[in-house]
Amino acid sequence: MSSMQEFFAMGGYAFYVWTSYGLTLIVLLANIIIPVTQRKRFLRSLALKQNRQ
Amino acid sequence: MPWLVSAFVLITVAGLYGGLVLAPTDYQQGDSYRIIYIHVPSAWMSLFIYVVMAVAGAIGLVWHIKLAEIVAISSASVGASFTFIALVTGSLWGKPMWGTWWVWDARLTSELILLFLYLGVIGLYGAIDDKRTASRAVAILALVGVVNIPIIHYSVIWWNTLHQGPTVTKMDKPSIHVSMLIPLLLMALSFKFFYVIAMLQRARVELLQRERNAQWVKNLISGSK
Amino acid sequence: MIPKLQGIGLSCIRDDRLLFEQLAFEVLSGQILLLEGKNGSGKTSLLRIVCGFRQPDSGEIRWCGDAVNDSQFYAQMAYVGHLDGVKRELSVLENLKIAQSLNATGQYSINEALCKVNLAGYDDVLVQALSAGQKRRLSLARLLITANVLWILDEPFTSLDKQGIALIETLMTEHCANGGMIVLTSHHDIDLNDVDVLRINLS
Amino acid sequence: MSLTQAFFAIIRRDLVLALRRRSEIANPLLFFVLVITLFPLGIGAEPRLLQAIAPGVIWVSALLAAMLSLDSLFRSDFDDGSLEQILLSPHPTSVLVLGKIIAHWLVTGLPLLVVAPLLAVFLGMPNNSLGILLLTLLLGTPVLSLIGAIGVALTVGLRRGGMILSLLVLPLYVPVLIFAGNAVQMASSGLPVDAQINILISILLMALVLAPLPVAAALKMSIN
Repeated sequence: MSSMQEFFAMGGYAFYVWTSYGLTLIVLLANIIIPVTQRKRFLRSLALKQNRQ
Repeated sequence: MPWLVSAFVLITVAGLYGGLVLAPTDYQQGDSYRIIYIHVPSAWMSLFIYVVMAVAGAIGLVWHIKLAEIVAISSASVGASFTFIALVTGSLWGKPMWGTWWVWDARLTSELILLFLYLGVIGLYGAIDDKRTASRAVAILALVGVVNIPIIHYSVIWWNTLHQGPTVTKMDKPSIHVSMLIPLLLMALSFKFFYVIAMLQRARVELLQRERNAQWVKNLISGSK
Repeated sequence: MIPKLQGIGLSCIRDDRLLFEQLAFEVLSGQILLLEGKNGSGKTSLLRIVCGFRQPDSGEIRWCGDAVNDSQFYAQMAYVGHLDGVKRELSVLENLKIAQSLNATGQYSINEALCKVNLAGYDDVLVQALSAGQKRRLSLARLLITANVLWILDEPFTSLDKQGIALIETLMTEHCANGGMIVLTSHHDIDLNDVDVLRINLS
Repeated sequence: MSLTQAFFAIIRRDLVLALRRRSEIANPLLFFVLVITLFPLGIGAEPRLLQAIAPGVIWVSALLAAMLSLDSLFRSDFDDGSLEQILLSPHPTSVLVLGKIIAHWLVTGLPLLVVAPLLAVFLGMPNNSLGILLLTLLLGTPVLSLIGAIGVALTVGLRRGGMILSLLVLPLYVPVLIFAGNAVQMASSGLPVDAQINILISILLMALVLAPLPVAAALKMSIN
């Protein structure tokens, strides 16, 4: 348990290290999620258009 | 694609485990140096992707290959993201080391300018309505940028050594222990995989938007209903 | 070499709309190609593809049987588009001199060309003082002072009066009689004797 | 006609046009002077402080003035169709465009050199650095025009090209700013500046040779 705590404490630099890793995770996730949702939304709008015709 | 993703996950987990758990604590910087495992690979990727973008742009420009055009512009946002990550992590690393969030360090300054270059590419692409024209514009700009980057980089380093002396180059360790180096290389590889995955996602959207009138898109829609 | 302009398998997509597809044409010396069609049917786009301003989405333009090579093709063609391409702050003479220095010298001198387009005596007048019709005629004078076989004209008759239209028709007939060729768009149907007029309707 | 004739005809044409329009010359120049006058007002007229920042201030203002003047490089030719005619010339577009850039620099860059000594006096720069300031301006401002031309050529067809233009162009101005600004600073402290000047010369030569190519390609793209 203490080793876990030590791991998360990062020798007192927890804030800097984990913020770095967290932000990176967020930015990288956004790079996947945004195009995927964009694609879905675009397909839906195209489908709507096609139905109208 | 699933193959790519699983390779990415595997390498990333290995890299992170190696970097965060196995690698020893640095005797000077403590554990804060562990930011290196994202900062340095991101900085590498930011340059690498710009070069890929310029090469793809050039191929698109010369041979009118649509796929190359799409690869070029799809790379831009991923590259900008890595540049951004390199900047922010550099700043987060700098705070405990230098005591301030921002130092006009050579690498950070170069990254900042590189970010502007990326934003210029993305902005220009967005500003031109006709996407084929926009791809050509982006390709020209990326090529100009790629010729300029070494000059900019060199000038910034030159300027930096002049104004601040060599004390701030803490980030560039002369020698690095193998147990620290291996995770670093793993993370670099992992980021490359990520780039390919993210770029392909974006490329799919681009392709779809450009070919919205093509038969395959219509089939896709009818198929999904 | 016999001048010949060919379009092969041309298609053009603009703003998501297919303007034309698999379009082919061939214009020989002495012929006129008239592009017809309603607004937005792609007439101007086709002209700009011929000029090399726009890449066709498929197909290609050939000059004398070869894929268009800029400097050789541009030395033999002249274009008058929607925009007159003359500078308002320069005089008529200055404008024509620029045109001349940018291109190979044609068969008429500047004075002769000005006479031909009824602008004799306007040499030193600034272009901003000219009427729209006069400006149009000035830009057409450019065709005469530079060496070219192929004329590409986008709506050459706009803002011209009856006389002006007749004038251009004479110039066009003359050009074709001398072995030239013309590609043009026009709302106004052209009626020329002794000239072989090909037509493409884009709508 | 020959390429040299065409090249000089373009330069002459643009100079005549600039003379007839006049404001094109005056505006960037006024801007340059104005921005520099604002600095002492903004940060106080302490002579030592002014002297320290003078090289940077003059160069940053020159950068902004050059950027402001860029729009006039191709704008009117684009709007009235002259650009189409230039592109349709059998001569290589890059050479003709180089003529336009040179004319533009003569009209907007060279005047900066004329007023720079005055501003150097305003900011209390030591006399021995004035020569270097002029030299860096002479070598640097043509680079600004050449690189800027790429940016304008890419954006001339856009309705809101102004914002994006600065984003495209300013990062590329960084090396000129660094080397020129630094040369002036070194010169004011009496240090040798050969290295900076040599680098500026090589940047200028490179820009002269390379920049016209992307400009020509970008104009072709913009005209479509």
